[in-house]
Amino acid sequence: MTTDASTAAAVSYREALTQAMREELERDPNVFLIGEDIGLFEGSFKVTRGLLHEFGPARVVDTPISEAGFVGLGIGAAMSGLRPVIELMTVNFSIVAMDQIVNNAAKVRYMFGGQVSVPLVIRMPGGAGHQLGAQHSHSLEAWFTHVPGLKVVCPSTPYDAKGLLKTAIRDDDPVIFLESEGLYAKKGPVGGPDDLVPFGQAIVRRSGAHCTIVALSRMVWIALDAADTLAAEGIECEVVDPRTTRPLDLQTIADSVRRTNHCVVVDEGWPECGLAANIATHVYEACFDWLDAPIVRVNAADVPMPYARNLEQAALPRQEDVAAAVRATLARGA
Amino acid sequence: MTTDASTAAAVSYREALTQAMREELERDPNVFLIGEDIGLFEGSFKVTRGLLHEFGPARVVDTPISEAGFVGLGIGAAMSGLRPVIELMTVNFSIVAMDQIVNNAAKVRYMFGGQVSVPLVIRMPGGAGHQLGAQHSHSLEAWFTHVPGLKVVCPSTPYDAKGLLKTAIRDDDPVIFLESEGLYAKKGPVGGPDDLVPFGQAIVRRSGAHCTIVALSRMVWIALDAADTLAAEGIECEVVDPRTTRPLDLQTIADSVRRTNHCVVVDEGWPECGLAANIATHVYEACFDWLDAPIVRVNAADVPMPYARNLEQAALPRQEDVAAAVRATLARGA
Amino acid sequence: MADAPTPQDTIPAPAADADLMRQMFATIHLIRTFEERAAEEYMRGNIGGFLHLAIGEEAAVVGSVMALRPTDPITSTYREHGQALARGSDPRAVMAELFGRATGLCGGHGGSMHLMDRERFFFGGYGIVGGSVPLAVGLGFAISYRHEDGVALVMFGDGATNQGVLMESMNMAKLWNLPVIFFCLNNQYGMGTAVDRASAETELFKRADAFDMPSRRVDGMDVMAVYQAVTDAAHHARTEQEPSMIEAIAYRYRGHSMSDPDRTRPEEEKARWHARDPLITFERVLLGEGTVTAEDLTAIRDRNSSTVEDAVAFANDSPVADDATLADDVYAHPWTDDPRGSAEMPQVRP
Amino acid sequence: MADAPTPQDTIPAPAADADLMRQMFATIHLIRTFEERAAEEYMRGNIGGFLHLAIGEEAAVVGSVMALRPTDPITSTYREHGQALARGSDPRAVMAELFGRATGLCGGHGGSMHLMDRERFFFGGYGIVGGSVPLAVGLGFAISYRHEDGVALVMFGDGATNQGVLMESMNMAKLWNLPVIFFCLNNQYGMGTAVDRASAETELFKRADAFDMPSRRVDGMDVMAVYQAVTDAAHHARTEQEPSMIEAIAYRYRGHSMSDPDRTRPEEEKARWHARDPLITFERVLLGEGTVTAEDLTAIRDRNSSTVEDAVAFANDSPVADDATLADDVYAHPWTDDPRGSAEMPQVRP
Ligand SMILES: Cc1ncc(C[n+]2csc(CCOP(=O)(O)OP(=O)(O)O)c2C)c(N)n1
Ligand SMILES: Cc1ncc(C[n+]2csc(CCOP(=O)(O)OP(=O)(O)O)c2C)c(N)n1
Ligand SMILES: [Mg+2]
Ligand SMILES: [Mg+2]
Repeated sequence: MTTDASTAAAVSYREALTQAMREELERDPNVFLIGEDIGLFEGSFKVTRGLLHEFGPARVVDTPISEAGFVGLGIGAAMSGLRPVIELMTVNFSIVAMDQIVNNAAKVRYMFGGQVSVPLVIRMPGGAGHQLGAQHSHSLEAWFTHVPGLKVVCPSTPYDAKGLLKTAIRDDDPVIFLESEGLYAKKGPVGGPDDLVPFGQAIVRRSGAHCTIVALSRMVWIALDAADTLAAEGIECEVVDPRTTRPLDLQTIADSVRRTNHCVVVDEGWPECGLAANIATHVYEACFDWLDAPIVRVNAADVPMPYARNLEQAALPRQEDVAAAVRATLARGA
Repeated sequence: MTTDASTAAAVSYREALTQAMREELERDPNVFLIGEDIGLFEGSFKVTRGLLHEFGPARVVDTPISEAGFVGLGIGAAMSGLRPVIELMTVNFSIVAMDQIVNNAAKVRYMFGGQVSVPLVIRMPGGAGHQLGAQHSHSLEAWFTHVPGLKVVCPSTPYDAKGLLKTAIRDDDPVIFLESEGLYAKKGPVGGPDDLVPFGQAIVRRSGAHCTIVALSRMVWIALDAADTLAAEGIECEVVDPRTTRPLDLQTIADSVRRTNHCVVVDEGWPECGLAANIATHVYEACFDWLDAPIVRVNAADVPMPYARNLEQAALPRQEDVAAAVRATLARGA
Repeated sequence: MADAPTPQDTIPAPAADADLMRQMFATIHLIRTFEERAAEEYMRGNIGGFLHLAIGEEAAVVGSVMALRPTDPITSTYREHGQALARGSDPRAVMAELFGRATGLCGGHGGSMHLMDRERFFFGGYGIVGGSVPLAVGLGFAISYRHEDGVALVMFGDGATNQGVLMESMNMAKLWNLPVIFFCLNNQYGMGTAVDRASAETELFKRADAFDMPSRRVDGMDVMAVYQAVTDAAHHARTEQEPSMIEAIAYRYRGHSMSDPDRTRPEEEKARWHARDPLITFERVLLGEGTVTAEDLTAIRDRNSSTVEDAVAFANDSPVADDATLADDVYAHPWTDDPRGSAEMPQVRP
Repeated sequence: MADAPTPQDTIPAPAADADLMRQMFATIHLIRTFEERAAEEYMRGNIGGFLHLAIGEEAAVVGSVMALRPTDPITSTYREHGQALARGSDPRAVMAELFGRATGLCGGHGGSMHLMDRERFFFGGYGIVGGSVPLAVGLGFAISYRHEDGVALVMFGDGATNQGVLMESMNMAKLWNLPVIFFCLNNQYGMGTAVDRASAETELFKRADAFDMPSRRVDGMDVMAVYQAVTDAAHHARTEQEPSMIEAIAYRYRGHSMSDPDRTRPEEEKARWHARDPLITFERVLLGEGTVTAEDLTAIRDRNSSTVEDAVAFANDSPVADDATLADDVYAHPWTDDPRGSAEMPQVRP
């Protein structure tokens, strides 16, 4: 699944993240972790397991349920040169801290004329699929990507989870690091302590000549499943994973679309003003002459997420939706 | 500027809003206004001038600087059947109340299976152009439009300001009502007490055969200026004002683009995952076969808004940017 | 760690109303039975998402809800099965909601965290910590706006006291003298974080001092003490138009939710609180006072068991919502009714 | 409306250090002169956006800033010219920033509301009420993380005390014993709203009670009283690692910003506070004590006048930032350096 060298053993996406944090904590005394229940409780999703024990309470800080407060604290600490890695228990709780993220983290460097940087990472799992209902199922990629001053990262594999998190921690800008709850158990190879994955470089997860599928995070796996299904029908899809949405590696996506002349974008978020609409717009602009049919977007339904399993499944992009989208765009083809 | 019947005297966009609130306060005892400095101080932009005096402190409620708190209060009041009209002093301060807007106002109806409605209006001026700097110059149309459960309204004329605000107050769903600071002084005719402007109906502000310009709120006027300039060059633009972004009247936009075969979208917000990208995507999907060239988006620069006048002007969509965009898309034409 | 209040801290039980006391006992037992059964169904995979149980906290739930009038609005958190049941919601509809069925209180849209029973003035359970607090202040505002004499009660946890919006809400309620009771169910932990690791002031009722609002602490394991405190607060709100805060100290026996293995809380501490279980202590009081007989208790237990079994059977047999209803209820006025919005456009240029 | 504290409420002035007192007077006067001049330039259209003047509040500004070490970090609000000047920022660079020039403190990106002088540990003025408070707690956190002995001071208004994030920040600061001073400059109004119309508890220093944090009120028109209070708080923070809150009562003479006609505050009230103007009362003290002579004062006034005139001239003569720099400084690591991101793509199919 990755093109890079990797260590022998397959580790989970969760453990890949833990490794990245452990290595960066060891490497740089300015790095510290802060968030709700990340220490004693080892994280709501256990991504920080063992780290309090290894690094002590000065560097693995449990907080009150005060997201706006401790995100702001992290920004202030970053402005004075520390490198906080904040865990928001889930992306849903970033909304109460949104002012700090948008008005402080993203802007202080610019509005103060470059006098300070904000070397901050805000990690948060998101996405839906576990029947967590309307308030606990957000995919806010589009909101964060909208905001200049932020960088936005959405890893889909253990290798990228580790390599991108390490890049994020060493980066001098505020990075929104969106993990997928549905991928924590996913296993794969990971890189060593110095295998960083750069921002703004998409990766082709599968090659194919008929249709480009752009997908991020958990949607990559759904796209790959759909590609398998379609391959059996003789349709070869190229699956491109941008890995970061800000910066967006449009070049790799456009290179692919200019070969396949068809494109589907899969995005777990809502459709209006969503990430898929954004990527589609860029592709239309870059590949207008090459596209043989409209791009088909596969999004979550335009509703708050329902709890009931059948309704939630109906609301989320499924591999059959992706396959149908590919068939639809090819039906219009050439 | 409007196709509807209207009263004789031209009134300002500001006064049109005041009229709408006065009439609805008179009409329905469940309507009340709440916000910072809207009573004694008569509003930061004086949109509520006179209303405390006329309706008293029970119905025109001054609040502490607690946006999350009083937006939540409004939602609760709406759930029990009142019709709060909340003023957020500017859209910038909606960010501290975002969780209440997105997780409560937009969702309670759905997540509780339709047992309650949220007949709530949140009015807020936004946009840039007055050198208010990075934290006070947001255009968050894209964020709000992203969220199912909200309705999003962006009036560009006094007539629409009044008619849409009245519709919003009588609507049983939460309405995000985005006023433009730059339009408060703009004058024009307005409708009477029962002249409502429906949601989801775009209006053609100027007809033309060569290129469709889609623009909202203050951008409508910039588009019209650009259209004047272009008319002198023999280029006739059709300016379509969707008036609401959720619901979006795609039909009227598409009808126009299918005639002009060219489209420019003007949006005061940021480009990535922005409103222009969203409208463009819809137009590409609906008009793929009709478009002779890529749609050109005119957005604010992808930066936090700078303070200095020259930089701010450079960052915002100007009429010359719109004219250039039209020329660019026509250059690709047919 | 807060200790349970000593007896002197609690006020004497109100003049015993035997019927009411029996009903309170029965409701505590119903909630316990319901939630233990829900846990089983969760393990079986019939309930999805998060399941937060209030087992151990039932006295605080029942004492507070039952001290109110049935039309006094209530809001709560994701840990709210008990509030719905204490308010009289049909256990069938509650269980069906947990099962995600069309017959559930919210038609399967809500689930365990988002129960609502509007008819019974139970204004819902919410998932964002602190997020429902201003809604309750809005319900209180509406009461006051309409010159009614209701009282809104909002239930939240110890952890929620560190959310800014809660403090904003308390300030507004006192500033405008709204009839609101801020009921903090302090079960001493927010997930794995003990109060003294989250709150600089561990006497959480003192949060109210910042807003000049009366407040008190009460033994949340003692249903009559809670009942009395909420009765007083509601009376105060109705007659004096002043909000107040109550901090009820209780303990949750289980992990934060069904997915929490609950490994960090000391066993000795758990044992100490189990010993104060309301089913044990309140039973002792009731039997001692002769308010109930052993047979009464057996009858209550049997009735509750069959109620809960019936609810599970009902939920199990209920249909799921039709996928076609996915987009229902997003809006009260959806725009598919709109003549323009629903027009079908041809996709291919003729 | 809060009255100014009576003399008994204030502590005696510290052993007078004549140089320091002269410097404080000079700084108060500099800020006054600077801001009155800025108001003129605003009227002339040389300054845009919002211009919030702290005229009347200079004693609180100067007393607090000068009680700290030059390396103690400070954050403030949009009403922060005085903080920058008291910290020693070059009046030229401050005025040039107001003019939106490339030579401004922030190169014209910030303007009046967003001054920063990182070199002088002035960590900036912010526009979202309450929004800078947690940043200061983060600065305090960093001091404590590095085992340094600095103290972070955050200045905010009376209105800001009703923002949730401020209360969250106070809790964390006390919970973790961070060296932070919460300095509330209570000028008795948030825009047009008097404290008693916004805050249920008008003694704002009592907000700290909710977090078991020491706090006190001080006469914000008395520069020495403020100086003493902040000196004490800073000493306490450095030696005891405990944050504290200070509420300084002062008054702004002008409207909220230059665009506020200021019609709602009673004239009598304004007159009462003008009578306590620090330039009058502090001058009286200094002359009375013989700390300064009338000639000294004249020299100070003259020096400040020419400093401010020079700053205006400098700002006027400075170039604006090149439009080509619009996108500079958004990122420390912009991705135009990135090999893939900057590739130019042909737009027309060959
Ligand atoms: C704003 C927000 N932050 C974090 C969470 C995740 N979370 C859910 S419950 C909980 C603990 C809440 O503790 P408390 O308020 O004491 O209530 P309890 O669960 O003990 O009943 C947390 C942190 C959330 N739901 N909302
Ligand atoms: C969150 C937020 N809400 C509203 C505003 C608009 N606003 C700017 S200053 C102000 C009043 C603040 O009053 P106070 O904190 O007392 O400070 P002062 O202006 O008196 O110095 C308001 C409401 C804002 N900037 N931020
Ligand atoms: Mg708790
Ligand atoms: Mg003030």
